[in-house]
Amino acid sequence: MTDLIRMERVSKAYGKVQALKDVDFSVRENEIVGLLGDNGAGKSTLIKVLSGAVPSTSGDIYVRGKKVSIRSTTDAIANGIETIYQDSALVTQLSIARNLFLGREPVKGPRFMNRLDHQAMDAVARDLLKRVGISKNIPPSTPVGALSGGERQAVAIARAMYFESDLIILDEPTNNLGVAETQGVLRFVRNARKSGHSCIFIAHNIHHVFQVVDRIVVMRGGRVVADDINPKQSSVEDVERIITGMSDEELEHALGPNSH
Amino acid sequence: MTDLIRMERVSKAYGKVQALKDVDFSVRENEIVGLLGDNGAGKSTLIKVLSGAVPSTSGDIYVRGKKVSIRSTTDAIANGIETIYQDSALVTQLSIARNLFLGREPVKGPRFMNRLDHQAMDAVARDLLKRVGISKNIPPSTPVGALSGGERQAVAIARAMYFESDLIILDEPTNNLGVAETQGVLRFVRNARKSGHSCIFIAHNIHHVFQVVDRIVVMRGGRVVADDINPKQSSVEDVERIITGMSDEELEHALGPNSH
Amino acid sequence: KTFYWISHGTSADPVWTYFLAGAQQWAKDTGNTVNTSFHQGNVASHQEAVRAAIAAKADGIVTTSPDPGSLVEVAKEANAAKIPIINFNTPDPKASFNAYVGGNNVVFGRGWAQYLVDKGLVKKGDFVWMPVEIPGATYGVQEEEGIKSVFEPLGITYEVTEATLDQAEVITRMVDYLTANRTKVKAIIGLGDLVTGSIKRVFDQVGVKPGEIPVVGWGNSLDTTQEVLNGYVNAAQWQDPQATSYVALSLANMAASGIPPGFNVITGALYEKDTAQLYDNILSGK
Amino acid sequence: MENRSFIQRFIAKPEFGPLVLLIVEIAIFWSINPDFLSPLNISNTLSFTVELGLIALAMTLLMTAGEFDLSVGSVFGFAPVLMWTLFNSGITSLEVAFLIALAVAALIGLANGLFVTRIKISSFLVTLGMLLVVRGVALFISDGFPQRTWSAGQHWLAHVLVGDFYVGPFRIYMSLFWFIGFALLLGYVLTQTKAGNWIQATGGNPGAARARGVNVNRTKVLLFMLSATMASFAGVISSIRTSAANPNSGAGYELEVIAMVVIGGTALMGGRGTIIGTVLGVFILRVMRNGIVLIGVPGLAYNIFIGAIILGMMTLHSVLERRHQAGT
Amino acid sequence: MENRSFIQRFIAKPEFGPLVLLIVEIAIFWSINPDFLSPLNISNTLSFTVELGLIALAMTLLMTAGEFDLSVGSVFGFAPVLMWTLFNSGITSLEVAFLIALAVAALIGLANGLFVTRIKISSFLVTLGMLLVVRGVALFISDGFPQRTWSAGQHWLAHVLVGDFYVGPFRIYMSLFWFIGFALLLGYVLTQTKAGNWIQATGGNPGAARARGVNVNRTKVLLFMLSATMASFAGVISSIRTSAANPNSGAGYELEVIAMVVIGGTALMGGRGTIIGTVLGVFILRVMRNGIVLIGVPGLAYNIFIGAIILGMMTLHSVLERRHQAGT
Ligand SMILES: Nc1ncnc2c1ncn2[C@@H]1O[C@H](COP(=O)(O)OP(=O)(O)OP(=O)(O)O)[C@@H](O)[C@H]1O
Ligand SMILES: Nc1ncnc2c1ncn2[C@@H]1O[C@H](COP(=O)(O)OP(=O)(O)OP(=O)(O)O)[C@@H](O)[C@H]1O
Ligand SMILES: [Mg+2]
Ligand SMILES: [Mg+2]
Repeated sequence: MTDLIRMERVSKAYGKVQALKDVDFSVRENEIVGLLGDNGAGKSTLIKVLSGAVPSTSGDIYVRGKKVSIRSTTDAIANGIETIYQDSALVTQLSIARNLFLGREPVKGPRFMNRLDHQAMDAVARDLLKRVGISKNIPPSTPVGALSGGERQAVAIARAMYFESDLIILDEPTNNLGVAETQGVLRFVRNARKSGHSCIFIAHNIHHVFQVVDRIVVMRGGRVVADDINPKQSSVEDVERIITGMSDEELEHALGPNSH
Repeated sequence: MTDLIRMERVSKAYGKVQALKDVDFSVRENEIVGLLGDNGAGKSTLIKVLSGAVPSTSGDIYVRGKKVSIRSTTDAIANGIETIYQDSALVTQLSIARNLFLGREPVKGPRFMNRLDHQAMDAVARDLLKRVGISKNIPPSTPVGALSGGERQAVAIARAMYFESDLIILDEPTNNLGVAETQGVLRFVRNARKSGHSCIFIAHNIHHVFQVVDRIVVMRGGRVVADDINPKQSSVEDVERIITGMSDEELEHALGPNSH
Repeated sequence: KTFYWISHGTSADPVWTYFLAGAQQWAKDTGNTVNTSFHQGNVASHQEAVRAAIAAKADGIVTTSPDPGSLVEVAKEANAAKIPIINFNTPDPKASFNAYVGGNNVVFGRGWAQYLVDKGLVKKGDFVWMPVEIPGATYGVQEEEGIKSVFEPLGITYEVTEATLDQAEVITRMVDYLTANRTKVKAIIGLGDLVTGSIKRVFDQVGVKPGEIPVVGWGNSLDTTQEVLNGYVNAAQWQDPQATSYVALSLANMAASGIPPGFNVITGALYEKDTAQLYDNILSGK
Repeated sequence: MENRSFIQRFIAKPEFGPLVLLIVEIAIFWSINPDFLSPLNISNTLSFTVELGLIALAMTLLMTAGEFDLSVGSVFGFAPVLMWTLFNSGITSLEVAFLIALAVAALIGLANGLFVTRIKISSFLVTLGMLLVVRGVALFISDGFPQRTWSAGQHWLAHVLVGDFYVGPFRIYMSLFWFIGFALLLGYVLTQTKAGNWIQATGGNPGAARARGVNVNRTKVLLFMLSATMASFAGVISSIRTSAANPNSGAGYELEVIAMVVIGGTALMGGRGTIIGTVLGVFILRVMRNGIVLIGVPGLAYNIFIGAIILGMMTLHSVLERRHQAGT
Repeated sequence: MENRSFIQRFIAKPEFGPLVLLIVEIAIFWSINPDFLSPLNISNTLSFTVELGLIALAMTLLMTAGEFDLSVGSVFGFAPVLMWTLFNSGITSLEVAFLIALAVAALIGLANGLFVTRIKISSFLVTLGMLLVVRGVALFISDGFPQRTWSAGQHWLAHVLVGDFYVGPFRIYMSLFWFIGFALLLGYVLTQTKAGNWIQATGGNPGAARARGVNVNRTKVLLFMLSATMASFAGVISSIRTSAANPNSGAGYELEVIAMVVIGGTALMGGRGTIIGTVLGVFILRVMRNGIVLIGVPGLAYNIFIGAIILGMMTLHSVLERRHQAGT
């Protein structure tokens, strides 16, 4: 299997904060990678570099073996990389349909008229909402501001689904979600693989990660500290230990009921 | 054991949305109650009523058996109820110390001078940050805007800890938190009980809830559907089933790997 | 009867308060209704007001001219509606007004310049400072025209500066200018009432003694009459503001009763220390 | 939420509040002075209305994108001065002078936009600075003297821009058609096009818009250019209609225009805008100014009424809004 | 982050940018015209500076709490008109008239505050409406006539408010001490007191502040009252100093005052404010106006320079800010 994405020796500094230090990271075709790590480990920064939201300080990115330069969100999208941000970046004043297509609106009629194809947008939106598991009948013209947190997350996910990117990046998509909504997201990730996409899945809930990913990569302090953990052969506790960088006893101690 | 807080037949409607329907809910002294439910179940609304953030439409609230009227945050605080909101409500422009004491600032010197006691504030803040598990040496004059998500949560928790309220309400305090930070929060909850406080703990991560609570209450569609689940005698799966209101087979199906 | 009194002036410009007082006095004396409005030099809103008066079937309109030529059209409309329309304060011969009452700013400007020259207060090569509230407003522009016709052939230079309509700001800006150019300025012409009326306060602040720098300009305010009496201002122009309004409304009333006015009324006088007391009395209501 | 009748849906629209206000206002003025609805007065009100209205239309888009422009009033005064100076001094033909005036205004807008997006200064300060610069330049090039515009009367440009004709008893100016045309065009752009979606997203959540590949900066710059160009266009129309190009005209228009847009229901902070609302807002304020003169409010009390009515109307607006929110 | 030297910490302060601007500005004017730093000119500049400065101080707190007030200019004009009308017509003594003027201004501020907090109209519209109402009332009660203030010269109130004396060659007005006093007081309130903490929290995150028991509405209302009262106080001082109570004075001050506050480093959207910055901002703008005249810029080009300098300074400001942010 070839690597869909390969990042080599990528570093990123925010002023004096070194958020990424010589990171090597890759995603194969048709693979779901779980990216774990504690707060501030650099997960979001890594995927921001990949999705063009922030420029890396140094390092190379290859897509299907070809070196590419990702300087902006548009570059990333052109390379088939779609991102769902942690703070699901929707415009609350706009309708669901308009949010779904923001930046890539379908246009109908003569080109200079620049006219939105509302019908097509609504139809697709209605269909997508059903597919991501929103059973309530929410009209696509509803402003996103009127949705619950879970529903908003679903809209963001529907967007990635529709544009059928090669690589879909989900940064903590299950935060704030209830049991049913979480299952909807996990189902979506599985479906994505089934239909040939790759995914990077970031979540603090390791149980969720274990349910869907093929491989787990762990970051700590801006470095990749483990990059080939097979969830079928490891336990949640093992992975927690790697994430926090504690020895067995330390972890035991930290998890103990009355430690102070 | 007497009830510290008892809510009877509390209802709340937002316009046409009935967020709470005749809810009975109580917390005993020295007890940690886990409040679970899917998105929109009404958990946040219930605790907003309790903490004075929104008025209930009908129903009564008793504190230590005495009927009280909670019309504002100030009322709730006066009754010993302290809340840490879902979107941890801090003022990003203000320093850690100023946020900790916001609304109840210590004053020194003659009263009309209204002068903040910076020294006391800094000392307490420094101590608290250590106690909630922030090991990095962050000066209390750092603006909250410069902190990571986990650190912000810790500040909010430190605040509840310091003011030693009878009842501490935590609305999804572990969202966005990594393994180590989550352990910090869980440890804090355990400590709170040890020192005689009661807690309401809301979280979507049922594993976290199971680790600390004495009793689990489940809400669905604005009603309490189960209110005396003992985490020692139930499984995570049982509770999930109650939360979603699905039968065993339905849940199986929803969790199954390739369901659509 | 209902008359509309429409001014392009600023309600806060002191001189306009005297014009307004004349109109109010006339309304009281005759028992007619006078609707008044100020348009701060805004031509569009001024035109709109005249048309509103026509639409309201006024018995007569008295109006200033915010800009030469700007009321040609609306005057025709008033004529067509058979509503008498009298022009006051600022003339515009191009428009078909029934009559004009007031002074002539170009003549006033020429008069000030000529006064300075005749009294030997300025000579070739001298520099004259001409502060004005709002540069570009008609009164200042027309006055400048008159001044230019005297100074240019004599080789006397001048500069117009903005003082604004705000009393404190007027003083500040004039003080700043005078501080910087004290040696250069040989005479001052105050192109408006507010700037001329501020001369005393400016001189006091900068430390200029009364009479040290000759000043001429508008004199329709108590500040200025006092300044003339105390020697800060050499000569000031009187415009008969109350009388102008009063007479203009009288003409409109007369025309409304079917007696067409066949004449213009020209007002104005340049006064010095000896006659200033008269105007001071008028303005302080004595 | 979906089974509401047509009337309910209509009431829930953000434009409902301003519409009620306008109707109430007209009813009151009319009951006091029936001449208020005379053809002459209506023609009159319409003529001046459209000039401020044109600026308000462009400002609606700009404010929807989260910025505003205080320099429109001085561009309104500057553009005709420039155009007539060029023409009167014989440098160019009137057509070329007209195009130059529009082009220079577009450059002013470009400068505003670049300061705001590149150097990241708040649009309040940028356009306040620009207001002073442009007003100063207008005074400087004209030496304070208003420019003559006599010769325009017979020029075809004058006919196209402000020519008037009678429809029955109503005197209609061409500029009214420009206003209607631009209202339709910009209303279409805002609600029906991809560009409109970008504008709303830019004001609503610039970060999110940028992340989706929307060129937020370019959108803002173009809207600053639109607003300045429109102000210049309105200024030229006004100068021909009033036969005066005075460097001081347009002073204070910026606040009035912003008030029109906000009264119409466009959010002061961006993200939500409505052209229909702005058209209503334009009429609300202009009708008010006209009505107050017509019913004979004393000249000196004029401002009291304008101010009190703005406050009163916003209170009504806010009450209507709240009632509507409580109902959903 | 903690081991930085004193200089580094100084550079990182938000007041560093404005301070550099002020120094650069003074250096430039002084090098062009050494009279710029003459005692006479310094005394002159200080006298008017403090009047606008007083309003800017109050506005700093209000803007920190997330609101602003466009009506200060008209209150500045209205209060002295009211006071002198009462006094000149013999209704009350000067002291009582002075207190009434302050009290009425406080009521105006109260009205602003209640409209903003209770009816939830944006402060832009509320205070714009109030601007017009107050200005209109000032014109109406005075009939447009400026009030005489000659008789004040010898009154003890006049001495306390604006009495002047010489310190060496410098002519110092009492009002300077009022300015210094209020700057110290409000600076203390904003940074050292519980009230200051509430003000910053109100502007930074009203929801969070409310949840902690901070009375956000009362905080805003009180600050609106402070700002109106201070405008009225400044207006009275100005009227005594200039011996004129003109109903139109103060027009346009609102924009200048807001510009002062923003240039000083207070956030336009609230949450962050600095009194030291505002004092610097006040001087930056007033020194600029004075310096431009002094170095002999042509009269009609005055506004061009003011505008261009505002733009230039904000650019410099923004560059300084960015450099500092990159360094942490
Ligand atoms: N814009 C920024 N400016 C300065 N520092 C930043 C910025 N964004 C992130 N950082 C810092 O970079 C480091 C990595 O942050 P990052 O957001 O990548 O962590 P993360 O692994 O996504 O954490 P979390 O689980 O909390 O989302 C942190 O120390 C953070 O404080
Ligand atoms: N301010 C509001 N206005 C109108 N409806 C509201 C408001 N706040 C909450 N609701 C509605 O009330 C219901 C209960 O909301 P609540 O926030 O209590 O749910 P929750 O259990 O906390 O969900 P989550 O797990 O997503 O936080 C939802 O249907 C929600 O849409
Ligand atoms: Mg992250
Ligand atoms: Mg909730």
